[in-house]
Amino acid sequence: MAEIFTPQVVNLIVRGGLMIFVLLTTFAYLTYTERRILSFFQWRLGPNRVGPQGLLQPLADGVKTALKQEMVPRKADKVLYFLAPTLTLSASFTTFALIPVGEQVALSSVPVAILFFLGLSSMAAYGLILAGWSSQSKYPFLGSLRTCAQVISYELALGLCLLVPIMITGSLNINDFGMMYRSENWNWAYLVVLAPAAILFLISSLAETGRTPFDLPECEAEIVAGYHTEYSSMKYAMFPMGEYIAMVAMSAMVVHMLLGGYHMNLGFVDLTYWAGTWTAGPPEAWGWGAYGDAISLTGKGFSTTMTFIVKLFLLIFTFMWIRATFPRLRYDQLMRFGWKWLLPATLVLIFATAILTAIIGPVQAPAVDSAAQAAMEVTLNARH
Amino acid sequence: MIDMVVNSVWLAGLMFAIGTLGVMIHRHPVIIFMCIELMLNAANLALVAFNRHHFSPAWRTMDGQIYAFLIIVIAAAEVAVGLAIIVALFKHRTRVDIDEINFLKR
Amino acid sequence: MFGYAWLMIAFPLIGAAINGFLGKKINNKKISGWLGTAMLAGSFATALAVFFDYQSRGLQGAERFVEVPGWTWIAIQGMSERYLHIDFALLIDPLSVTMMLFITGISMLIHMYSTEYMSHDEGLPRFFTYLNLFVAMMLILILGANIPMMFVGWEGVGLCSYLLIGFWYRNMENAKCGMKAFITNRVGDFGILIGLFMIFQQFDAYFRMHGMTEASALDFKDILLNANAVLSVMSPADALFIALFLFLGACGKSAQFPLHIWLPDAMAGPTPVSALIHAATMVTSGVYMVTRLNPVFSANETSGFIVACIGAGTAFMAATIALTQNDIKKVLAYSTVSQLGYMFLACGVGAYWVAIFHVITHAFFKACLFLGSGSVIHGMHEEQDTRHMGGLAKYMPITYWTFVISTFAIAGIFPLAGFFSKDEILWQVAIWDSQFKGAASFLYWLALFTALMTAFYMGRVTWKTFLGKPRWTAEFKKKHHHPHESHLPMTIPLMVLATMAVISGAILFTPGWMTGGEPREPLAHFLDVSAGGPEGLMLYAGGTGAMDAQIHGEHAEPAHGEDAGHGAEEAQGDGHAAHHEPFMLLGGSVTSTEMIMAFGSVLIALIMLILSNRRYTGDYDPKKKAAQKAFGPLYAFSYNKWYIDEIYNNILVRPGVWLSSKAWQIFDVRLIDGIVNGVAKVLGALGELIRPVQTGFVRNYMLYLLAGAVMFMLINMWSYLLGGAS
Amino acid sequence: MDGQLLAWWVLAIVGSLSAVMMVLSRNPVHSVLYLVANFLTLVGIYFLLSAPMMAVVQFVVYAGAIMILFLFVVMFFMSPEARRWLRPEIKSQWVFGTLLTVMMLTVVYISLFTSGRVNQGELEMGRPTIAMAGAAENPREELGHPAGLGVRMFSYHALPFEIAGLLLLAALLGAVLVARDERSEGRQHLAHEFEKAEEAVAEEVQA
Repeated sequence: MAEIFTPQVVNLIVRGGLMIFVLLTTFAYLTYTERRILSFFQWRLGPNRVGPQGLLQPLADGVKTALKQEMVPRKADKVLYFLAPTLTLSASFTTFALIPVGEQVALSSVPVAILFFLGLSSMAAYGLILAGWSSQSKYPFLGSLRTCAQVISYELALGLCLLVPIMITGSLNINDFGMMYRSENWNWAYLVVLAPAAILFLISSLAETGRTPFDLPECEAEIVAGYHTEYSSMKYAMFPMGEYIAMVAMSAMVVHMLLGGYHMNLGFVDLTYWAGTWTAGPPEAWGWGAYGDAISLTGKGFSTTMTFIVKLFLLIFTFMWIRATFPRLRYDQLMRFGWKWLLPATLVLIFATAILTAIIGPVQAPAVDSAAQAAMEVTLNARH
Repeated sequence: MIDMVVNSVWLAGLMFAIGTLGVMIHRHPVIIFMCIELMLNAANLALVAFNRHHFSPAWRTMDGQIYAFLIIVIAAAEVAVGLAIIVALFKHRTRVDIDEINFLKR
Repeated sequence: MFGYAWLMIAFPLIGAAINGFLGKKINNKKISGWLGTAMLAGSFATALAVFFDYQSRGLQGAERFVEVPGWTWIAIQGMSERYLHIDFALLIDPLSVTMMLFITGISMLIHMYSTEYMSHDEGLPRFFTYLNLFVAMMLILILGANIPMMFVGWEGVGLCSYLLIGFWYRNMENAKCGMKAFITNRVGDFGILIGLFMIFQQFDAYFRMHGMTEASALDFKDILLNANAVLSVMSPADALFIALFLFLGACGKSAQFPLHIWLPDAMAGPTPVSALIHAATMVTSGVYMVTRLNPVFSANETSGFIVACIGAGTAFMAATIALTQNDIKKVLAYSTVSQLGYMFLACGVGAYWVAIFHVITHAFFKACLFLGSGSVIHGMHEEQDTRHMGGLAKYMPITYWTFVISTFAIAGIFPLAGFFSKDEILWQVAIWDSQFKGAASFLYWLALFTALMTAFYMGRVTWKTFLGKPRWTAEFKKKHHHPHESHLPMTIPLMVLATMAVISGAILFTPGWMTGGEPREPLAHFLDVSAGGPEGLMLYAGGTGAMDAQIHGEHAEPAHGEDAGHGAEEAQGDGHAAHHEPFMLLGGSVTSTEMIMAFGSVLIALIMLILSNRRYTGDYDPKKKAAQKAFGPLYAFSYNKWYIDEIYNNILVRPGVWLSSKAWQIFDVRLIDGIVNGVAKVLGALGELIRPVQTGFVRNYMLYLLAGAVMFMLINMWSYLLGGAS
Repeated sequence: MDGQLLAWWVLAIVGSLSAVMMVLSRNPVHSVLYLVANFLTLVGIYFLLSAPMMAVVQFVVYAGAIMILFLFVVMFFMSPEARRWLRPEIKSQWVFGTLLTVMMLTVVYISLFTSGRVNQGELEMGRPTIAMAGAAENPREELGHPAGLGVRMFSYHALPFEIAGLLLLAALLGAVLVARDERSEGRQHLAHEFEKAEEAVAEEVQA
């Protein structure tokens, strides 16, 4: 049994645990942040009672939700009823495993990460649909039907937007998007297609995660609370949890697409590794041995991660800003927008990208193949 | 590792048989459709396994996987049309039973 | 090198495309017409540029064949290492340059004429589409670098001719005339195809045998460069058959004796078409083809003699018919047939450049005559019968004078173009040195007699139309009072062509008795390699020295001929003076003989013109039917065109119709329909038998499907296991 | 037995069971989910067979897109009364179907078994294993590498690829045409045809 817990496996477990912890905390404080920001926008105070400036509010909310009475509808399809929130949450968490947050700071390096990303976002949709159906009640059912149609419609635009950086870098690996922003590869002409692609991606990710102005699956005025009307207690909390984490994941994707990922290339100067120069040396120097790789938030890893997190929060703030600003769409407007405007626009973008890459050429990063090769080795070597 | 490849072909055969059985005995057109999908996937599995079996440094073939991709494309097209037909049927008859779609005979 | 020569073909094609696809959209006859004309002007300008370019380069010997590469057209991998490779390429050589110059020039003039002539016709854009397409096809025919390309052009002009003859297709008669032309030409195509196949077979075999992997048996350049060598080893019978089959094709296209019947009927088309296609250009493509492949015809004296006989015979026959026709265009049509006969006569006696010379001069004066007749028809409001004309000279002076000039030219009056070319043909016949020398003198007298008749019937039609008392129909008088002269776009081409009919002959050739020494023959020099017969080909076969040795024998010094052009001059010049021993009139020298013969023919022509003038002016009245009474059966024989149409009808057409109807009744109705219906019946019965299997339940079908699949698998496994066991 | 093979067996057993359950399940929604489970195990098996691209496509296209469509359609028409008309299958169909399926499986397995025996020596002797295949100089030459697959797809298999694209377009248009709204004219016409057919059937039944 001992050989199962090789350094790599321990490394993965530790990193995974760390990620789950960080994400849960992030979720908790994102709810708090969102409430504060919304109240700021709406000229009111927001939660400010529990702890200094209400900072302990998420903790209190968590305890309250966990201790609430759990109610299950009698006619519900029990298995699916329990399965649905789990599916949503785990899909969201897994999504994050694919996204690198700093150089060498990632849970995995899958050569086809972007496709996995898309697949997982539709896996999350299963959860929402099944939640509505398994409740065997009218409003959740309608909510889940809406979710289903909405997710199918906007997933297309989502995937097509991602094609733009894929075409530029020639890789399906998110890590390689960073290569695009290295100063030796960067070309300002990329912005011509990357910026609209990222904005369209942002719009469709709003729809994909069901956030305002596309939060029709849980439209209070029409269908009470949509697919999670019949849910309560912790099982209910898992839905917003999944939604928030999906939002973070989508924001991270936009950061990778448009905002330079974990790089800090300002065009004339590349500040990517500026912080790494003064932090401590490599993890091995700390005496942790091979296990030290588990927390490699040092050197390059530290500075790049910090860069990434700053950009990420900028994006998340944008999400919240949009929620505070825009009214909700009508359902037919949503469909018309998705099919008749968003999808054609992304197709045009792809043509433009093809022309652009034909003119100035795609990124010729030697690392593109080596990263893919590393990932291949993981999948291939594991067999022996 | 040869075990896994050969076993995959056996598994493909089994899945295909299960799908066939489903097509035979079900009345709900959507389920029949799903069984056909299962059969297609069994074929895909066999193709991928064969590709893995025949791949060698001398002959770096990926044809099996490419055929599998094309099968997926065809399956997608089939699903789009098939489900559209079923939806159209649903709109006209409250009950959907594969045995009731026999205008040609009548 | 001459890459821009493609423009020549591109211009009319573009014009055809624009008029064909957008003609209805444009919906403006002026634009359509002048667009077509402008395209031809561009084409003509390109042709001039090619000509001057070609001249200025001073190419010699084999270099005079310039292939302009296009693109690969057909590439077939054969069984052996050699394979068929045909390019879509142009061949710029003296012959094609000569042809393209007058084709584009005359086409341009006729396009210009048509803008006015067709201005009242609804289908004007269609007309210009066909006309432009025709010119493009004609240029492909003459410029094509290989046999398939020439064939494309050959069929293309045939198609355009068909389309234009039946231009007014709503009239059943016109459509029938188009079909007649098309079908008659198919007979000729059968001949030319076999001839071309035989050429390919013979030359390809030779190239294979000698390992000439680069040479192509379809390429004119390769064929001509190796023609002497190949023909020297070819069996005489093969050479004869190749020549005769090719000549059959030429007969079809150029309206020679067995296949001449379509040309007079082709006058159903608009008059500019008759001028362009059925007088000036397309009908001469037969002469072009014979000249292009002249080594094949020169190889065997028998074939040359047959060509000459057919040519002279056709010339005579057509002239006799033309004597009695009343339709102005019919007369001109038979006159065309007759003149084409002259050209073939020249080809037959091996004087290819003279044939081309006559092609050119004839193109000018015959185009002028046709356009003049068109102008008359236009002025007389669609009246074509000369019996109802007369006295038009007063109302249509320009048409009258150009018509008269052209008439004099065709009659061979000194110093107009026809005199030079026709007399040179007669002279070449006279001096033809071959085993058929005796018969050739008969041909000479026949041709001379034809020239006599030519002068008479041309005078007849001219005076009948323009002089004498007006014999217009009462209806015409009531409606239009009197004919009117045509507008400038129609008269300018007439004047230009008439000018050319005057000067072109003297420019291109002056016989020896006029210069007082060596004849001046720029055209012959220019055409040396393309139309010089076997001697011309020798210009590049072994260099000038070898050729001189062959011809002069005694003084073979390499230094003698510095350039091939000079050598050619020698060859042609000697052809006149020293080496042939023609019959001598009055025991005089060659020069005086030629002069006397020339004066004789001019005198005859003048007498005939004056005679016809006497006969058809003054108190001439067609109602008296004087000629009919005087000549009786001979008149009827001529008037009914020697009854050839009737003979064909009875011998070929009726049995054909009878046979096809029988074939339809027996094979189609009984056999084929019977089989088809029988199969259907059997299958229907089978279907009734199997019908119960179709339950309509999808799951049942699935079961059948699976059962079938399992059955196949079992069979497969069975054989597999058996195979594995053994 | 190493980890890889163990994982394969787990996936295979789960996959087969979910396939069987899909066929046996009386609730179409459950059937759909069982099929999704089956497809997810296939994703794992593809990874084990060193076809990562195939696995991901299976994941995105089948599990992610096609099955959601199925779920949508099934749910859309799974009214509570639907249970009533979902009759049990006909006995004869069960009997013959099972019989034929078993026959087919037997034939396939016998063929597989014999061919496996025939080729066993070859397999163990000379056929290069993936360990040897893994050592390509260019990673694009690896089995199942997306870039290599792409290159092959757009070069050797360009024509099938184009045809597949055309097929998808045709299917798209066909689906739109077939499932179009009833308000459009063609649909009304079709509805009329259906009605006429049903009337005819009713008359026939009465007679």
